[in-house]
Amino acid sequence: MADFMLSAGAFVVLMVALGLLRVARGPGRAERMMAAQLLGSGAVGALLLFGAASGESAVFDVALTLALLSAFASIAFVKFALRQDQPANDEKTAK
Amino acid sequence: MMVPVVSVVVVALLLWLAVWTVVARDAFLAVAAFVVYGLLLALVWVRLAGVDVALTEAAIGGGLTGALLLGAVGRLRRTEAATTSEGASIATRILAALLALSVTAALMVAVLMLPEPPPSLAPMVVPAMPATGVGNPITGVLLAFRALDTLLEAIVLVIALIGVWSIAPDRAWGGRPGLRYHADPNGILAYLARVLPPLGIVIGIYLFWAGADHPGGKFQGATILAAMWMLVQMAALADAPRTDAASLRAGIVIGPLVFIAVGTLGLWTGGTFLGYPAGWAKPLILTIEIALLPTLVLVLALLMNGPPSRRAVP
Amino acid sequence: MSLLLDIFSVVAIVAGGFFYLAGTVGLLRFPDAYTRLHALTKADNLGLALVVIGLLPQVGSLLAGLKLLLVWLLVMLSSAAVSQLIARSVRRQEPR
Amino acid sequence: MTVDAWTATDGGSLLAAVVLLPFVGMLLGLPLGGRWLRRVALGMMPLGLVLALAIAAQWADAERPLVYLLGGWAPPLGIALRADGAAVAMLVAVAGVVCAIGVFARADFGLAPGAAESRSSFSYWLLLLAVWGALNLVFVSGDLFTLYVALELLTFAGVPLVCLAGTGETLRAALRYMLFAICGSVLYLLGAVLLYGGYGTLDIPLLAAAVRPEPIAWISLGLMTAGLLAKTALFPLHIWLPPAHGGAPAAASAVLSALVIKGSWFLVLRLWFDAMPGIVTPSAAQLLAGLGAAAIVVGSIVALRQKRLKLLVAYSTMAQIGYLFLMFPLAFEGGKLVQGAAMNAGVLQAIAHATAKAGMFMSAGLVYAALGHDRLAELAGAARALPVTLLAFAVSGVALMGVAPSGAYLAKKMLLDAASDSNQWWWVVVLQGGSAFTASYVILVMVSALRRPAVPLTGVQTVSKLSQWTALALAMSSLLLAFAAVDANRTQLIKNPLDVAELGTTLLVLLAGALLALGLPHYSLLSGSVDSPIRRYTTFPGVAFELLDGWLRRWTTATLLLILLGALFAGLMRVGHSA
Amino acid sequence: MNVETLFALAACALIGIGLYGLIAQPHPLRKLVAFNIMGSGVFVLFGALAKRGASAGLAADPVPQALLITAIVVAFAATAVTVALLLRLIEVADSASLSDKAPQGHRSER
Repeated sequence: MADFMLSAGAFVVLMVALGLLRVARGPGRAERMMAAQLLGSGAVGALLLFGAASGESAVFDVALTLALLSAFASIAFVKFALRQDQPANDEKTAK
Repeated sequence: MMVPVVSVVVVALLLWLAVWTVVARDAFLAVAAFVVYGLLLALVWVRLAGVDVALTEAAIGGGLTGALLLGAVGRLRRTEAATTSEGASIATRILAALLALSVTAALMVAVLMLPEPPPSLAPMVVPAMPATGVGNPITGVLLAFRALDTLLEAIVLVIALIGVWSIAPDRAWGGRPGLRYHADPNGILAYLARVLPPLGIVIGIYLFWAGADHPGGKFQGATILAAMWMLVQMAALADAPRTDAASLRAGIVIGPLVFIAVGTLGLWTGGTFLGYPAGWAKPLILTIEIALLPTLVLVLALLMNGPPSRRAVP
Repeated sequence: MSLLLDIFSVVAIVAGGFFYLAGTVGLLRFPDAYTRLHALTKADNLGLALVVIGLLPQVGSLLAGLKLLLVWLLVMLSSAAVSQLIARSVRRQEPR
Repeated sequence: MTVDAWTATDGGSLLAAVVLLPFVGMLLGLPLGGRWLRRVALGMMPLGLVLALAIAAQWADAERPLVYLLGGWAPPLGIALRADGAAVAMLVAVAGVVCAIGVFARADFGLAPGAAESRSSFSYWLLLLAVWGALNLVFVSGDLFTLYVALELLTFAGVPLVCLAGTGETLRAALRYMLFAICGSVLYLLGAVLLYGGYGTLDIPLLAAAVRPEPIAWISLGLMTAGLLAKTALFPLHIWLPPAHGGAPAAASAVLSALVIKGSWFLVLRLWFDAMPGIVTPSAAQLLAGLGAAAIVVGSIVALRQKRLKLLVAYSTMAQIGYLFLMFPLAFEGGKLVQGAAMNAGVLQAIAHATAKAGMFMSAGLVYAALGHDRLAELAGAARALPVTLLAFAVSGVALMGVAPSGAYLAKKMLLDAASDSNQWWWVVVLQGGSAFTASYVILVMVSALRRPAVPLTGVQTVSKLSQWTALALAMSSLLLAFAAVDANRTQLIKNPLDVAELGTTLLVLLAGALLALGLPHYSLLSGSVDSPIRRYTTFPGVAFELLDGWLRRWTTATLLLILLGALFAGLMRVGHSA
Repeated sequence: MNVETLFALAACALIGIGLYGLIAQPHPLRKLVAFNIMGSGVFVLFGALAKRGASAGLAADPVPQALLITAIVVAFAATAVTVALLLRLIEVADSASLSDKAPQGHRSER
């Protein structure tokens, strides 16, 4: 069972890697912003599989942290990366 | 022992992202790749049996550093084209690549020549653990055997914060740091910033609490709490605090001060500085950790916020 | 009993893997940002959900099971919101 | 040695106290803020000096290094603090210099009663305390990782001092310093990591016992040395130093130049003499000192070409850093690096430089504050307007030149002895030449300041008397350092300065310095003119060195050289051991 | 070859990649990202060494792992200070160039 979960984890990582090709190719910024999301669901799934394979439930904590922080990174992407493109909204005013 | 295919895939991905980060066309692409790279590192640490490190890396390397760099990249568009013209010549690039390659080669030789059996302090840590009263060996190292390093680390963070504050414009001294964010109070971001933080706070405190006996601890917990605070700020649900607020400043220094006080207590009760009297190790370690938590949360978040930039309103 | 559970897990995880595959294929092949976003969020989340369901019988403790569910909840919550934010920002850029 | 190295000694807790005292001051000062902050900082200074003196007394009693095991955990698991002679000397000297700088900075970074807290005052006092604590930690720590943290502390505290003025120029200097310094730190950390992988410990005495001449040791030492040299700004890695030290406020420049660079320099000392004395080879030491010699030549000549006093002093710091590395090839006995007279001379040199250079930057800052500029060509009349300040500058210069009885003089004597004992005549040339170079820029400044102004100086601002006398006191302490440092078996080294041979040497040095000062600068000292047929030839080397300096201080050049130097050090050690 | 050797060798490559970026990339932010890559290479190397040191019933040597946590936090602090300096430089001088010849910008209002 552990071997199966490990290989399933490897498969998911591979899928993430392929997905990153799109992120690399772009063409727009939106594709790049998907990167953190892709990792959010992909790497988290892989981590869960690794954790279950090794029987170390602390790895689930890593998955939790990753899920939370990848959400945070995604929001930072949306918030900061587009700022100079759209001065109307989400823009700094006071200095 | 065969290398599992997982590790090979992870390594290949890691190296590809690193190259991409370094050679990417513009800074935004580089930073985007770096954020992914940081999140991926968490996988590496799990493969290396470093769950504690994985937690730290996922939280700091991927989350906080990524957001910090993204925030910077959004503000330097104009300067980017100007510096590209100062780029290194082809000859320099080739020279740099050759040097980097030779450094890599030399390091690889060193790695392959590492002694067998590998030196390790694990056999010394295990028998010493009962004296510390905690179950997680890494917490034991951080708060008993090498407590000085942890104390200094908290001080490093405070000094870094002083450094960041010190470059503020004079007129903004004492004011709030960073940008004032605007967002729709009923928008999705605000919704997320209301839903995620309660979960995040529970997870952060859980990690902090688990740290005594299981992987986790104050750094990981504090990073998550700091990230949640930043999220609330980004959604404009709360503003950054004033940097001249007495309570804020007290919170910044409480951790290291309590740490030093507990250390001195050890000296006073006949032991040595940072020594814990027999039987008191665990409660004292907990005291230190609890005191360090506000310091770490505040400093990590304030480091993200940057120098005071808005005039203090009297 | 344990064999049955194992079979259940394998089936769920394989199905999860399939959805990850579908998400990636969609991300690579779909024509514009909206459809790619659609492939990524929907398929990958389903993949994760199936993986979580598959793993539930395999973890020993209640706490670990709770953590699995929490991970799923978190990812769903954030990806739903973030994909919206991304889609909006794409739309805002478009008219120009 | 190994067992003995871990037995805790009496008075060891003083070591923990001397490290933590400045940090406690910083942590208390931060929430207090405002005027209280300065009071706390100034209050900590005499306390720290007393602590350092108490450690010195304990050390003298014990006649062996003081050792303290934190938490009672012995290395390799725990961390030990150690203070040997070099550490004790540095602790006392730094405490003294910090006290003086504190007195000096009272005027610049004070707050009027009732005034609101100001950014520069808040930052300055906290960062000064942080630098002090970090340095104390560097001196007494015996663990390579703790030393890494100490180095980072020093960098994070030093960089913001550079840009206290907040101008674009200083921010750029600070950013450059920061980026280059973190490159250095990461190389140092890499070396420490490799050493742990090879020997399973980060404790310096344990490492010294375990380390063997093999690739891991060579590579780590090469990387760590290069990283530390980047932080010390030894030629050709001085990319960040001149703009950083030249642009900061005087009280901050004094900290940066006199104190901050000594931290990474001291760490090179620790690595070479304590951690791996059997690994380093004479050829690697020759390279290190060769860089030092190059620093003296390039730094001094470019200093002579400067148009501003503070930049001149900054380049002279670059030259003086070179001096600190001259002792390495002179400390070999039987192919091994030995802690003896040469190392003591190096430490003495560092202390002499710390006191004199702090005094020099203070006087330069006072000149700037009084005249509103520090352009060398327009200094005429300054000596009359600010006699004490210019006297302080002159005394600092004389002390740095190595005229009896200054600390630099004694250090130079010891090094000359070692050089002639080991038949390395070329270092005699470098040592004497270095004095001449130092003499040249001191003469340049003094002659400029002593000239009668064409129009009488007006609008001279009054500067704090206390600050002026502090600068002079620091300079005097450097000049009289030999008396404090000399012990019974070296009294014969100090000769009467009016002795014929001594006087002859001094005059020769001054003459050579005067010639350099006449030939190289931008304008003629005699006529004040910028262009004359002869000057075209004499200034040529100056222009060439300026161009060289500019090229070396480009980012790509500096980083490439950083890596090359690391490789070179590792390679030389490899070659030395196979021969 | 085992997992830890694989990761140790990959770490050496990461250090080289970061080093190249640090030298060749002109923009300070790019240098900073490269520094972070190089730093993480050093961290992974240390982690691989820790894994090598697994013994006494522990899956890895805990001392390097504890040091790593400290080092990661210190690297974050370095990044934060550098970013702050860079943004302030852009604000004051309207340029991010590190060269001496770059425009000096107006004096900061005090």
